[in-house]
Amino acid sequence: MGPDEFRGPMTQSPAVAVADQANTAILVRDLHKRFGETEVLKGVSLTARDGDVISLIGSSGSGKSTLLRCINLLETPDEGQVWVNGELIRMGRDRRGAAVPADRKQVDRIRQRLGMVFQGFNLWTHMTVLENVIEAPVHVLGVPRAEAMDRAKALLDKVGLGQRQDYYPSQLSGGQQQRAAIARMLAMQPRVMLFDEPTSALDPELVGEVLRVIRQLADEGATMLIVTHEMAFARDVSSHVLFLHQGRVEEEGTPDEVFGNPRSDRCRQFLARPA
Amino acid sequence: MGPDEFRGPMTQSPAVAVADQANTAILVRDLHKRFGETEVLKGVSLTARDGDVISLIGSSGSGKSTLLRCINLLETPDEGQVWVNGELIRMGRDRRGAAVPADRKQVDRIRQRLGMVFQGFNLWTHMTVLENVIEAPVHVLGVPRAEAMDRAKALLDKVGLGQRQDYYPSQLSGGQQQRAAIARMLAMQPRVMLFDEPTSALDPELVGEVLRVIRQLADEGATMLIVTHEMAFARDVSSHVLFLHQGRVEEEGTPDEVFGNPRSDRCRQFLARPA
Amino acid sequence: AYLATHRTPSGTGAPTVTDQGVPNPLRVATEGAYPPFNVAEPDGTLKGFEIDLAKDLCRRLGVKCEIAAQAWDGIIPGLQAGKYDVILAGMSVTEDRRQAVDFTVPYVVTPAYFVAPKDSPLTKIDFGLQRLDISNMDEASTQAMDKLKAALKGKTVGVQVATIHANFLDTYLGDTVTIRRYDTLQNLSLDLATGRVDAGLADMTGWQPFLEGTDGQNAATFGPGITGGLLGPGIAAALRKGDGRLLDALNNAITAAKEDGTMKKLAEQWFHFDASAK
Amino acid sequence: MNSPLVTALMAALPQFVTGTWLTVQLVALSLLVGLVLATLVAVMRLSHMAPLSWVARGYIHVFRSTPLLVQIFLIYYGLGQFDAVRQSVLWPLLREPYWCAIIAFVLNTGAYTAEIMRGGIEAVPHGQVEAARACGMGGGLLFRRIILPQAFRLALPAYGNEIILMLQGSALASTITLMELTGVAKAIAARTFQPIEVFCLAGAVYLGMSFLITRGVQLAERRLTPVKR
Amino acid sequence: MIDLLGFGARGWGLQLLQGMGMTLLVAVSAYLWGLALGGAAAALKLSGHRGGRVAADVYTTIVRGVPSLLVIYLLFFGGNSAATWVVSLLGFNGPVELSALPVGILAVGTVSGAYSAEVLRGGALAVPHGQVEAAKALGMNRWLTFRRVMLPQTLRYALPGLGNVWQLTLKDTSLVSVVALVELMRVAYLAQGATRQPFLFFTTAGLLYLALAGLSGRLFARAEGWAGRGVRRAAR
Ligand SMILES: Nc1ncnc2c1ncn2[C@@H]1O[C@H](COP(=O)(O)OP(=O)(O)OP(=O)(O)O)[C@@H](O)[C@H]1O
Ligand SMILES: Nc1ncnc2c1ncn2[C@@H]1O[C@H](COP(=O)(O)OP(=O)(O)OP(=O)(O)O)[C@@H](O)[C@H]1O
Ligand SMILES: [Mg+2]
Ligand SMILES: [Mg+2]
Repeated sequence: MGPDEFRGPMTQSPAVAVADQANTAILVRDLHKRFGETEVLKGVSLTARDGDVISLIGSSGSGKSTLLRCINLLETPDEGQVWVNGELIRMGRDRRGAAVPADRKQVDRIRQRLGMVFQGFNLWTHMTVLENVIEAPVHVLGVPRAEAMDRAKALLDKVGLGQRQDYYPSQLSGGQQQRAAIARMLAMQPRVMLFDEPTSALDPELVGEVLRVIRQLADEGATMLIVTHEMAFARDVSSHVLFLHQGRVEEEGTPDEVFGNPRSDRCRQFLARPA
Repeated sequence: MGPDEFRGPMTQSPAVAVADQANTAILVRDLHKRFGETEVLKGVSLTARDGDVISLIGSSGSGKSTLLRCINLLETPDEGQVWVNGELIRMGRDRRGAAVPADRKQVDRIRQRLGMVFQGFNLWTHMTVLENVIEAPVHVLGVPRAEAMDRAKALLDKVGLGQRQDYYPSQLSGGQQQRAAIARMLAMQPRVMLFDEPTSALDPELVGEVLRVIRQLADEGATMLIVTHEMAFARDVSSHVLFLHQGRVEEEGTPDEVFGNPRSDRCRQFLARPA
Repeated sequence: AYLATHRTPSGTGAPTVTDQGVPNPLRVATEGAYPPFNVAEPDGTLKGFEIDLAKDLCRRLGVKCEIAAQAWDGIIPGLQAGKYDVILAGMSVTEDRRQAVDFTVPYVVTPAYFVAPKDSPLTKIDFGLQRLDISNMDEASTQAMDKLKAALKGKTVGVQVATIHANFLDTYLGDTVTIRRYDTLQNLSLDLATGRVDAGLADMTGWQPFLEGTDGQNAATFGPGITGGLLGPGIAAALRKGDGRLLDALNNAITAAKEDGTMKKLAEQWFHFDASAK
Repeated sequence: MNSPLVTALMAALPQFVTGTWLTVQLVALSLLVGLVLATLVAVMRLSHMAPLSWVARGYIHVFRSTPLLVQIFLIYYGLGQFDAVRQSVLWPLLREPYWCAIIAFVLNTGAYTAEIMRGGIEAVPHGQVEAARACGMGGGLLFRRIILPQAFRLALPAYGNEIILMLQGSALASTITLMELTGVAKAIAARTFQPIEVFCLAGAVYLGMSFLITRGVQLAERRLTPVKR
Repeated sequence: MIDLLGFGARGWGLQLLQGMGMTLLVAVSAYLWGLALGGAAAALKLSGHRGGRVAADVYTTIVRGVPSLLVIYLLFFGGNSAATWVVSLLGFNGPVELSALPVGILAVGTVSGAYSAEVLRGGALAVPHGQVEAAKALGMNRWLTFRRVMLPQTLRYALPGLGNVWQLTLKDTSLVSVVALVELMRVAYLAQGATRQPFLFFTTAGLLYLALAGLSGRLFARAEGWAGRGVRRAAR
């Protein structure tokens, strides 16, 4: 997409129309990201309103994780804009011309409202599960320790880790780590949540649990972006589905639209396989 | 299970009947594994004949990964026996009374015939994808470098990573890492393969690919043990299914038996959820 | 309770200066590990020839003495930094050192001697001469020097690093012997005993403790006692440059000590022979 | 330029050069042998065979916690005290200050480096090792191909320290009559009694060498870091 | 001969103990000061800030590059001159003498810090990137991320190297003898000079260092155990 095409698609997109509306949780506009020579995101736009649950599907390497990571600035987008709760994340350039966040404080502040569950979990290895969960509430939000503790325990019970709260991450099974990571994020009570394959290590039973939790959160008005490979899950959980292909949004719509009646060939082919 | 019950279930199990048969790829007998106080495996037995594809299902934390890791001695079982290709892995005790392999050489030798794909991939971070794949064939099996290279490239093409062969693991997406890990294992051409959730980071399309590869390998006589959370995949791929629950084999049989008509309550409950 | 007697700021109050320009108390630095010139006692006090000398000089100057031990490496920088006023530390006068400090008249001068194991053929040679003054090379001296060169040819000779004796070896025997430089005379003595060096060169006051001790029973001096020339006028006290009035006062005191026999008495007491400069 | 000092320094220049060369020799040789020794000791230290581990621990403890000066002194002067040593076949070697210095330095750097290597080895994520074991790699192969490269990378900054420390430590060779750079500088300083100036000059040479070392280590770090995670 | 080590009139025991006390005092203070300095330098080196990085590089390169003795000379004698000069500006004259102990500590610590900096930097680089990302994603700012995640994990990787630096500092204290502080090595030197028993006293000094190092080694092993909590060891 050349620079002159920039205005074209953007003004047509529903994203811009709601850019300033109060209930836009996340707005991404024409995001580009390169790693060296290869352009991984080639102009991605998306809008998530409060209470939306958006599933990102797409083949491996299509840029789903990169997109999530760009939204909370773990990767710096080369071009494009990210709004969170109507607030634009200001970008600047460093001396070598690479894009960098202009205001670290702003980024830190925004990240407090943006939860993320990583594909690789990234639990802190020097802390027990419980410590992992109370860490950010206590030190970032300033929640009193005792209170954070109570809430953490409740959360851990909810994800079935009540028994494991004093284990170190290295002593947990894959699924237990994933659940701990989810609990850690939920403990921050973020308004917007980014999930990178939150059920990849979970058995069907637990997937059902997570599904329930996500629905409940959505009902309470939280906004979620979920990268997933489980089409059934995506269909069940989401209000919107985005199909990413080679760094572009190839298809987007309600689950029924995307799964029931995909317009693009690539998407149809992708979904044709047995899920 | 007390020690006096030991003989009972074992002699009835089909495992023992075939213990000495030449075509038994893996035979596990009454395996126990404790981490500190908690007993994670409470006497697991299983038999895999040449060409068998056995799926291990079960809820998170039920001990599936631990079982696989015990088979190639990455965890040392506290009790029980493991035969690989009719060869018993000899165990001894160290001075503190903990179980240890009696003969490290034997373990190394057996591991050469036993491939494993880890839940966390564990690609070597200081090598490119290609280097990861040729490493063991060249240095363990003594395959000439050029030959290993050709085979590696073919394998990487097969899993769709031909383009990425000179990337370092840290530059890969989750699914790409998983595929690289699969290629790395396949490059050793092991007779027996242990897969720990080999499709957790893969999209449905790629899951289909992996399914095809596994079927082909099984046809060629390879034996596979696959831990998976994808019931559809398990049903499609396996000749046998084991349902693990709290460190015990709760149910076992052909996919049709286990999925179609589970006998135990726990298994029925586990499968009841939408897959 | 440090071994070094620190100047305690709370002690005597501000130092004063006497009419002759001598600071009171007079702060003296010594090394503390060079017997019998100066050596530390287990109780932290210092003793030795130079300690007694310093006390005597201070008495003559009518000031109090503060003697402190200071590691050799920092001894001249410390003087220059004003941490003390004078060094009495077995320091030989050399031209090089004159660049950095002023010296009083020498108070000790002893000839330099070679030492070798008693069973070494070196100790059997007759050089036909007791003293060799290199500033005055007559025929006998020249002959003795040639004999020395011939005897030592190809041998390994040890010497303390950066001393007048090292200078002597460099100048006169540099191309005939292999020179090993030791940071202390004591280490040289050890290697004489193990046979790593064939001979060593130092002055008699330096050899004294070794030859008198058990380790030195198998060693002996040989050849003439060497003096003069670049071996310098002897051992003297060092002062900061330009401290003229103190220099004069100390020179007078040292001369007085020589004249009334104190110097000789002290030398005989500590060195067991009269090493005092005349 | 005030002349006496300058002339003295100029006159000493050849000595400086030979001194520097001797320093380079001592350091390079000791580091090379020391690295091999250290790798061995680190492996012993982590070995599950108790006697091996204890020998390694003992060695590391003794050589890491006593001053290098004492080590050199005891190896050179101390060993020479024993008749048995003087009669032994090793005496031609131990007689020479050069080899005594090398022995002392190797033993010293071996102990420090072993500890650094241990840190590196322990920092290699366990999954990396398990993946190798699962391929049937064991023993030397696993160590050489997987653990060592990663451990070395992790230990490199600390090892850079050790190289520089060895350079500094080599100064102590002058106590056993080896006239390396510091020995030369001390000799000249003691003669001229301008220690600051002379040591500044020697310092500059040391600084130059350390700079090269730091640069070398930086380069190696960059070479061995595939990409930032 | 042993009575030379005793506490009697001929014995150097008390002196040796006092020297050991001085060694310990200087070493501990210098090490802590060095850790602070080294931590700051390592942080600067890893920061994106160019000026800071260069400053830290200059510090570690120069201080590690020149012999420690020289650093101490410069800080002590240079420090005296500087202080004299400053005081003369204020209208007083006469040489000013800085107290030897703080200057000695400062000097040894400055050297120690340069080495700590490299070890800490290495440790920080060994921390997996994901650990920091998780902290960022939870809205931790840099300081918090540093304090709660980087620091504990950096220590885990850096402790063996920091142990080395401690040993080094312990022995570097012997350099303060040039500023007339009497530490263990200096006592040993004086004693052997007085008694002509170098082996006795150097061996004793060595053993005393060994004892100090043994004690501190325990502490470091404890610290490593603490810092390594949650670490999984690979099977064999
Ligand atoms: N090193 C350890 N120390 C203590 N407990 C451990 C350790 N490793 C695993 N466990 C416990 O053992 C149990 C089984 O773990 P395992 O990894 O085998 O589960 P799993 O069946 O693979 O689960 P998942 O599907 O979540 O990967 C878990 O409850 C886990 O907490
Ligand atoms: N640091 C990097 N350097 C170079 N290329 C990178 C880097 N990180 C990611 N990539 C490439 O970017 C592409 C997109 O990666 P991303 O992780 O976003 O994929 P994904 O859609 O999440 O895939 P998956 O479903 O497999 O996790 C991949 O092809 C990957 O190789
Ligand atoms: Mg991804
Ligand atoms: Mg698992």
